[in-house]
Formats: sequence, C-alpha cells, structure tokens
Amino acid sequence: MLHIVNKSPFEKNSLESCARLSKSGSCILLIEDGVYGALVDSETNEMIQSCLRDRSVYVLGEDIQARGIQREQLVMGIEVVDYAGFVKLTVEHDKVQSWL
Amino acid sequence: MLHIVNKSPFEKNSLESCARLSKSGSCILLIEDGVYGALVDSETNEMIQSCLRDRSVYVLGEDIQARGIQREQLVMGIEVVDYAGFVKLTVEHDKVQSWL
Amino acid sequence: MSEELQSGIVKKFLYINRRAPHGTNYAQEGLEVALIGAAFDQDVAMAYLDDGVFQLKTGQDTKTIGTKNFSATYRVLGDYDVKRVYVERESLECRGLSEGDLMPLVYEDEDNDWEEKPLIHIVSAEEMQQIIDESDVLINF
Amino acid sequence: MSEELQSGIVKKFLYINRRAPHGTNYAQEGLEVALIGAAFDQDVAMAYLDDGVFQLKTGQDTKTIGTKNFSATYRVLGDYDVKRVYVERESLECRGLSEGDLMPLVYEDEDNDWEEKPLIHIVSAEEMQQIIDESDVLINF
Amino acid sequence: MKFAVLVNEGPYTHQASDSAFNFTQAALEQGHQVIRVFFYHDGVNNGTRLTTPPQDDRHITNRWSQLAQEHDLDLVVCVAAAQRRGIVDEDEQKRHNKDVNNIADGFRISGLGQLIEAGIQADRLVTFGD
Amino acid sequence: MKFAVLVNEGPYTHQASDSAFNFTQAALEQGHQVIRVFFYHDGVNNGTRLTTPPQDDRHITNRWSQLAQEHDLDLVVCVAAAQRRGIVDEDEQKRHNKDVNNIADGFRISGLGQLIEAGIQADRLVTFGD
Repeated sequence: MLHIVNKSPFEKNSLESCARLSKSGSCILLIEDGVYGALVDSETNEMIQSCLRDRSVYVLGEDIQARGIQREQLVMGIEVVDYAGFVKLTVEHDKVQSWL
Repeated sequence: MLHIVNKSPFEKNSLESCARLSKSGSCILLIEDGVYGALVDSETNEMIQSCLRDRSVYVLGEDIQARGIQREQLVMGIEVVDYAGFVKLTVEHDKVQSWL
Repeated sequence: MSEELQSGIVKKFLYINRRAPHGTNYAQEGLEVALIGAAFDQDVAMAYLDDGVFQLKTGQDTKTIGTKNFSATYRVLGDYDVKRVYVERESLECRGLSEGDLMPLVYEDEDNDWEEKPLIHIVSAEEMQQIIDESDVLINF
Repeated sequence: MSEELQSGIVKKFLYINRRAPHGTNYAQEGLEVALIGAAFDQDVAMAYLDDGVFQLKTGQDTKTIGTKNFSATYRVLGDYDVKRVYVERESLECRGLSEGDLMPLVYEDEDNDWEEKPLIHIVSAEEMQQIIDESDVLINF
Repeated sequence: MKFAVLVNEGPYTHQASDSAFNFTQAALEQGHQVIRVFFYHDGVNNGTRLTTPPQDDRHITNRWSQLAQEHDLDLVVCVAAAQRRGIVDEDEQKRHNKDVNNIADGFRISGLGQLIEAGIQADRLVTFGD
Repeated sequence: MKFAVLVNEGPYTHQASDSAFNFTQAALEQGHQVIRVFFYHDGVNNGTRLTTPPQDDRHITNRWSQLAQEHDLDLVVCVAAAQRRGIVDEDEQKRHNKDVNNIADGFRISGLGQLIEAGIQADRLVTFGD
C-alpha cells in the first residue's frame, strides 16, 4: 500500500498519523510541503527514522527542488522519485492513501 | 495584547506557537477548532496550563456549544465568553494577533 | 447506475475522517458521500481518527454559530447500509475522551430479526492499520 | 492616497509569515502586501517563524512543479522600504536549518552613503515576543 | 471604536467567514464602527452571487450583502486574489474581456492598498482565516 | 491501468491542483488511462472560466481544459460542493434562476455518485488536497 503525505510535519500531524497507521512493509511518499519531513537534523527526524525501519520512504524530486532542498540534506535511506516514478509507485502498490 | 487561536492543537501547531510567542500578561482567546485546546485530560493540557500560569485564557462559548463541550470539561481557570465578550476583549487589548 | 456497476463489482470503501467538525465542512461533506454511496451496493465502512473522533461527540448544537447542524445525520448511517464505524482508541485517549463521550450509533440487523446493534467499534491503532490496509478505495475527509 | 493618510499617522506593521512556500500561496500573497505597503509610508517589518523560515531558503526553483517562482522577490524587499526582517532562531533550529541556509538579503542604507547592510536579523523566541508585542498592526500569512 | 475585519477563507469550507460575520455583527450591536471588511486569499470567494446553498443552510454571501446594506459596510474583495480565483465585477469583466461577471450585491473589488489603509485607520484589525 | 484523480482544493491557494495536474499528465504519458478527474470541496473552484492569473503565471483552469481536450478527459465538478461555492453551468443556471454561468470548457457538473463510480471502476484512486 502507498501512503502519501503532503503536509509539513512541523505544522500538521499528517506524517505522525501516517507513521502510526501505516503497516510494516508499506511505502510512504512525501510530496508538496510533506517533503520537509525528509530533512536531516530536524526535530521530526525520529519520526521518519521509525518509518524507515520497516517501510520504504520516497520523496518527490520536483518538490524538493522547488523548495531548495539538496539531496545531501535528506535523511539517509530516503529515495528520490520524479512524477514518472510517483506514477510507477501507484501502479506497484494496489491502493493509495493520502494523509491530507 | 489579544492572541486568537482557531486551530485544534492536536492537528496544527498554532496554539504551540502562540504559547511560545505571546508575552506574559497577554490574553489568549480560543475560537473555532481552537477550543479543543481547552479540553481537560488531553495530551495538550500542559501547553494550556503553561499559558494559564502568566496569561489569561478565554474560550468562545458559542464554539464550545457547537462542539458539544461542557464547561466541566474545560481546564480550570479558563473563562467562557460569548461573541459580545469577544468584541469586548478586542476593545480592552490594544492589538489583536490571530495565529491562523 | 451504469450496466457495468450492476455487473457486480463490490469494493471495500473506507471513508477516513480525520478532521474536527464545524471548523471546516469536510465532516459534513464526508457524510454526504457516505449516504450517497449506499445506492451503489458497495461494502462501506467509516473510520474516525485524529480530530475526526470529535465528529461523534454527543451534545453538538450549532445554533449558536449559525451553521448547519448535521450531527443528527450520523444516527442514520446504519439505515444507509454503513454497518461498520471504527473509532481509534489512541485518538480518543489523546483528546481526553472515552466511548461514553460518543453518540450511541446503532443499526438494525436484518439477519437477526432487525435487532438493534451498536455501529461503533473502538479499535487500537494496530487494528486500524489492518482496516486501512484491507480496504480497496480510501477517501479522506 | 486619502488626505487622512497623508496627515501622518505612522503605525508599526508586522507581517508574520508562518507557512512554508509553494504548498500554499500565502507566502506569495504575503510578499505582495509587503511591497504594496511601501507606498503608504508606514513602519514595515517582516517576521518569519515556524515553517515561514522555509520561505527564505536558498536555491528554490519551481520550474519543476510549474508554479510561479517568487523567491527572487525577497531580494527586493529592501528596495521597498522594508528595513527589518526577523527570523526566529528556534524555528530554524527545530528544522535543522541555520543562517547559512537563508538567502542573504540586504538593503542600501540611505543615511550611510548607501552602504549595503544585512536585512535579516536572527532573533530568539523571547525577542520575537517583544517584536510582536510592540507592533500596531499584525497581518498573518 | 473603529474596527477593520480581514477574511481569508471562502464560504462553507472553513468556519472563518461565519466567525467574521458573527464578530462583525456583535461589534455593530455594541455601537462600534466597522470601517471595512476586506476579503483576501480564498476569502474573495465570499463575494460571488452564484452560490445556492441547501435551503436549510445559511446563505453566507447574502448574509454579508444584507449586513452591508443595513450598516453601510464597505465589503472589499482583493483584486489580485480575485483574479486568481475568478471573482469578477463589471470593470474587471471589461478589462479582462470576460463574457460575464459574478460579484454579489454590496461587494466591490479593489487593491491591497485598501487593506493597509484599513490597518492604518482602524483602531483594531481582526483577522479570520485558516 | 485505469486511474481516477480526486482534487479537493481550488487553484493557486494550495498546490493540490498543480500536483494533481502533474500527476495526471505523467500517468497519461506512461500510457495509462485517466477515467475521471473529480473536483470536490474547494476543488470545484478549478472549474470557473473567470480567472485571470498574472501573465507570468500558469493558468490552472485553462491547463485542465486543454489536457481534457487532448486526452478526452472527464472533468467532473461535484454539484453539491459547486452550489455552496458558486460554480454554475447552464443547467444549474436555469434551475437556480441565476443570470449567468461560469463553468469552464471541458468541465461538467454532476453528482457525488460520479466519485463513487470512479472509485469502483478505476484500478487506483489518487487524492490531492489540503
């Protein structure tokens, strides 16, 4: 299952809820302001680390570039996909949950 | 100075920012979904307690009634005002900051 | 309804409600979908988590703020073939609420002499994970 | 501008920016107000706190998402009589950012042979409390 | 006392417009002056005459129009925000070559300067939004 | 594969409509079918022909209309949400006795059943919103 998070974890509880309610083995994609959750050295780091333990985490490349975030600033283990990769993730996973 | 918070503290960081950035002696009014921050026995209780230590905290009566919250469910020390009281608070304080 | 729909595809729809009522109208518009969905003979369940649990709070009365009071509509969910309403326990506890703060929703069990049965199931975060994972179509409010 | 405005009321305007850029357009529309406000000869300052600090991040490029790239506009703030830009240190640190991650904004000091001076002041939460408290008109984005 | 009210959200989706209305009404009832209600961001969507909410619900736009008529309120829709969101009066219709307009009674479209002017002239600016 | 896309936010205010557009385009480029784009909540505001964004900015509504024409997309605006927000086509104009309509090319207004139908018929429903 693919989970999408589009809100900053510093502002809203979307990533936190996604982390709590997504199953081990599922996939999480951060888009829009959700990509701020991938920043290394931030206070939400632990949340994303706990996701990475048993889930795969992706971040939308177009959205990190728009926000001036470099790949080096991402938590290790997070992979970058573009919109074509976003579509592929929705194909690979049998359903999609958007944590708005 | 009057600070207004209209977002649930469980969902958004507005009350947290208001608590951090409002001065001792100022006044905080919870309206709309912000009134959930006044609920006793909740995890955000400490945040509102820290506000009550050196600031006055009000909650909009019309908004707690809409949400089925009884006065007994409010943290001790929080006062209830109606819209007329809301207007009076904006008159008594020389400026108004809305933590949207 | 189109022919294809009558051909018998039945999917598990889960309406996930994560927002408080009244501050936004997602709660109200979410109810509208659930009720309309009844006409489609799908397997429909509702999930209430995060601030969504406030939607089920007893005693809501919006006369004072002049907005539409739709909280009575939750009581008819059972009549619209919604047989399962899940509420996450962790979300309740974090907000200082318990099951007693929620409206007592029921449905009439047609397989059991129309006996009234509770519609609300309080579930753990782990059970909610499973409920989400087993659904086919997830619509969020 | 009306006569009353020319009569010389000068208020302290503080534009408080608490939201990330691009996910919503509050940042962009907040800039528009600040620039238009220059015509009114008021005392204008900007505050960046919470996710608002992300607005000043270097290297933003929205070509990829097809939205308007307004981040260059921050550089002209100084030309529009905005002389003080405050950024809360706690908000930066919580997000793993430091001053070096921010665009270097400057203004030309007319009282000092048009010397270029930094526009951004990193302040503590306590200083930000004071800045907010001393302002007359607070507009939030 | 002179108030100005800023509304940043559209009707129905968020409570902001309802709260702003209730506040404005309460201020007027206490004899205060409301020198301007400024609609910004999605708030401009309050100013369309094309809404038809369910009959058992409040009509947010009409309510503003009526209050404006009763109290000679100045309801200003931000032009820049309105252009992005499709709120159009007769002038804007001509300027942008649109076939119709949709502004509601009692609302007018004007610049952001009107917000700043309101901030200068009012004793209190109170903001409602998301 | 058959996709359905749900858009819950209006143009410009939130990135949701941009993301939905980029996603839809990418899905079409990969040869997938997008059986319906459903505009709900404030998302209905994408369907007005009255917007005039600044010339150096994208025109969100026209972009949807063009994509719909090129790929025969079904852009459906939720009627209940549209009534609350003032999005009107010819039928709605007549039914509610409005003097004008404002629906954009390629959009049509229909019921919530169209969303549920899309959920049943599509292999994937992808939601963009606030």
